[in-house]
Amino acid sequence: MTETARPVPGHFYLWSGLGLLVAVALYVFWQAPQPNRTVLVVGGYLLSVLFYFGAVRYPHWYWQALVRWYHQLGSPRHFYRISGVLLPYLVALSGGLLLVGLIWGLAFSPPHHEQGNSYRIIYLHVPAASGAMMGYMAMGICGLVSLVWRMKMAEVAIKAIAPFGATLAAVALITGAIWGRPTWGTYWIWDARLTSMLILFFMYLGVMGLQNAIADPRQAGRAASLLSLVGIINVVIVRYSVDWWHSLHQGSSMSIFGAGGSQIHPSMLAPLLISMFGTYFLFAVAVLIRTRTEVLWRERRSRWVKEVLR
Amino acid sequence: MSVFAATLRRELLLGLRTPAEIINPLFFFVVVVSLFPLALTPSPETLRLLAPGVVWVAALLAVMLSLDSLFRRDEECGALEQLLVAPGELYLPVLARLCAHWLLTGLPLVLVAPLLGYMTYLPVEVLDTLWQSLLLGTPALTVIGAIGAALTVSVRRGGILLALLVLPLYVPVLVFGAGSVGRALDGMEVSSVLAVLGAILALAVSLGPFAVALGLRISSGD
Amino acid sequence: MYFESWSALWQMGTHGPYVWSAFGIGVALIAANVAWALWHSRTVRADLKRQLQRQAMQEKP
Amino acid sequence: MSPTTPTSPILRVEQLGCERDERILFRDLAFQACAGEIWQVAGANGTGKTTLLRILAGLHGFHDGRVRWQVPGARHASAHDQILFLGHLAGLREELTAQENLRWLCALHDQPAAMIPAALSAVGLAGYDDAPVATMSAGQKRRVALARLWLPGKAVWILDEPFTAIDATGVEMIEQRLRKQAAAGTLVIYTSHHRLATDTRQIHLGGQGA
Repeated sequence: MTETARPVPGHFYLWSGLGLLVAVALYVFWQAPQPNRTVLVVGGYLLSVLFYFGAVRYPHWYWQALVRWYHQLGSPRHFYRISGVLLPYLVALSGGLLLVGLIWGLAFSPPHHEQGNSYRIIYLHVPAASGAMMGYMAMGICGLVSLVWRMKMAEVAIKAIAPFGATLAAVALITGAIWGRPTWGTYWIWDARLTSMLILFFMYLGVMGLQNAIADPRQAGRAASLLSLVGIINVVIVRYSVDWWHSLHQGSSMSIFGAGGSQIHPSMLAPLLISMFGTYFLFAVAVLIRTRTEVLWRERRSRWVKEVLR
Repeated sequence: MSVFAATLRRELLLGLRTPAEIINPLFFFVVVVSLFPLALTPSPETLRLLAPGVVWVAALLAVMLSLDSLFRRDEECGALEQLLVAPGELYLPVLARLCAHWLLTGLPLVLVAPLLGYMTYLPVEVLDTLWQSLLLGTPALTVIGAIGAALTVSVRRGGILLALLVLPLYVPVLVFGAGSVGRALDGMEVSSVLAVLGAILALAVSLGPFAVALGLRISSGD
Repeated sequence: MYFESWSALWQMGTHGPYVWSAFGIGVALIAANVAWALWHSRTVRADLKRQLQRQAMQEKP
Repeated sequence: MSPTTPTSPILRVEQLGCERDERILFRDLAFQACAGEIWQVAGANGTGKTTLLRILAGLHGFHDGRVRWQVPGARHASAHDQILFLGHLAGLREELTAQENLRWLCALHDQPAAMIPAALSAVGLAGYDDAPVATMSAGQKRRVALARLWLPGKAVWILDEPFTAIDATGVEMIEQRLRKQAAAGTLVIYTSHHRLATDTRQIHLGGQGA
């Protein structure tokens, strides 16, 4: 296996990063009311070229990079070092994106043709809701990793994700309720999305409760891993079941964008996407801070922690 | 004797020697459902409308409350660690234990439910859907709840925690279970909804015991 | 800016109280969460440092 | 599998370490045990004797280092099917009789249920087959659990405080059983403050190391 011994060339990261950017750009334009065909065609071409170089021609680079990241992330010491380098950039990125997205959404984007200005709440509500959802998915994946490979870092990550995810779910619920008052005339309505979010909030509380109830940190971590893995299956089924339940009773639906997401105007969509990405990065910041704290505590007897603290 | 049969036999024996464990959930179920007319109204129209939800929520809580002692007794006397050091997969003994638990606590609920449905003015045609949905739903509730019971077995006073863990996991079963009865009440077809309940049951029975076994191992410190 | 004046931005037609209270509560909650994480990180570091110093003191004599 | 000579170890413990509740129980523990040996795990209270036995039995997974079993005839690397583990809890349900409790344990652990009456009479409980465990004294309960030592099929015995609540004649009887089985090739690892009369190897926990 001489191939795997070859180091990952720097331009591999460049190619992959460019591919990701192009994918995001395509996603944004796809949401536009009349997608610019030229952009789609050129973008698709670029994407396929990148994919060819990245995944078809040199697939072992991807594999190698994955294996390397996995090992570095799995080692508390490497994780602490890498996350320390990454953290300032993430803070700047999330702060910048959130500032731009929220101010743009609050002050610069046009009002909704039916809801007027109250719709501006979605610039916080939607990012919080999707962040809470993604957070639980991330927790479930960490749970799988921790149970299958007994990776300590994944247990720590679950403990770090839960508080922020629960906060985001609470924010989504509160902002949704306040948005409901001018829109439906009541603070609470058993809308499908709000109900799913409420259950997601309870599931976060369950993971945190289990973590706190078990004294041994390793045991608590593994128990939370199993619960979040079971929970991830539940999240999916809850979503379908609540949708079905909602259609059964024909309640009002929280459709901000009208039927189907495609009708939103780009001038409204752009700030929403920006604040969504800002929220994701902020999630990463919060998780990294908590993970670093927990790693220091758990590894307090090792030499590297003593060196870090000196 | 095979592990499955031996475990089933043991659990059934244990259940029959401690009849309170069988009767209490059933009693709870009946009492809770009969509280609703007192709390709301004895009017048949209102009660009929609420009956699917009332009966289902009461059944769900009865199953959940019966689960707290599912593994605790064995944990206290050391039989649980004998189960965990046994050679071979834990799937079969765990499944046998859940089967026995459902036979002793879930099945009586299914059998009594038509009576309670009748007392809450459900039309006789709907009673069929009621017991069918409970027949499919309560075993799923037992299996899903057992995951929570396994994870909290080492936690002292884990009852409230168990509820916090398990109730969100019960949402899909409750929605489709009570929903099927509600649809029957509206005169719509229910076989598709019962099929979904069956799918949830199949998922729970095929994967659930693995999760329960893993939860028990985690609780013992592995 | 879409709004003509700062007061128009503040009032947002009649929806000002809803929008601003939602943003206020939401941002405050998220900020509080991050601040709590930072505070916890600080206390843990301080604790560990103190422990290390105590150990060093014990080893010296 | 290569034939195992009597002297080749069937249990290898390497750099075993465990901490619990912020306290290091033991560290860098290493020993090798062969078939036919009797090992006593000694140490003061709270030095991790029970934890060590639970790790060896595969019940406790949060430890450093490795435990490797090479038991002839074991179906899995964990050697679960060859290990008899008796914890400090008897593992008996009070509502069931001695016979019913043992029958379930036999089914679970691939041991012959037909020999239960003989095993019960061997521990001095002849005629107690159908007595509910709830009606028994602490010593009798322990004897029911120890009756499994008279059932065949296990090459390794891991016993946590087997002599608790047992009277002097009972201790003598169990000692004889341990000696006899060890001579027949069973590896016995037990914790107790009681030292057997025969040649036992010792693991000291707490301070001195292995």
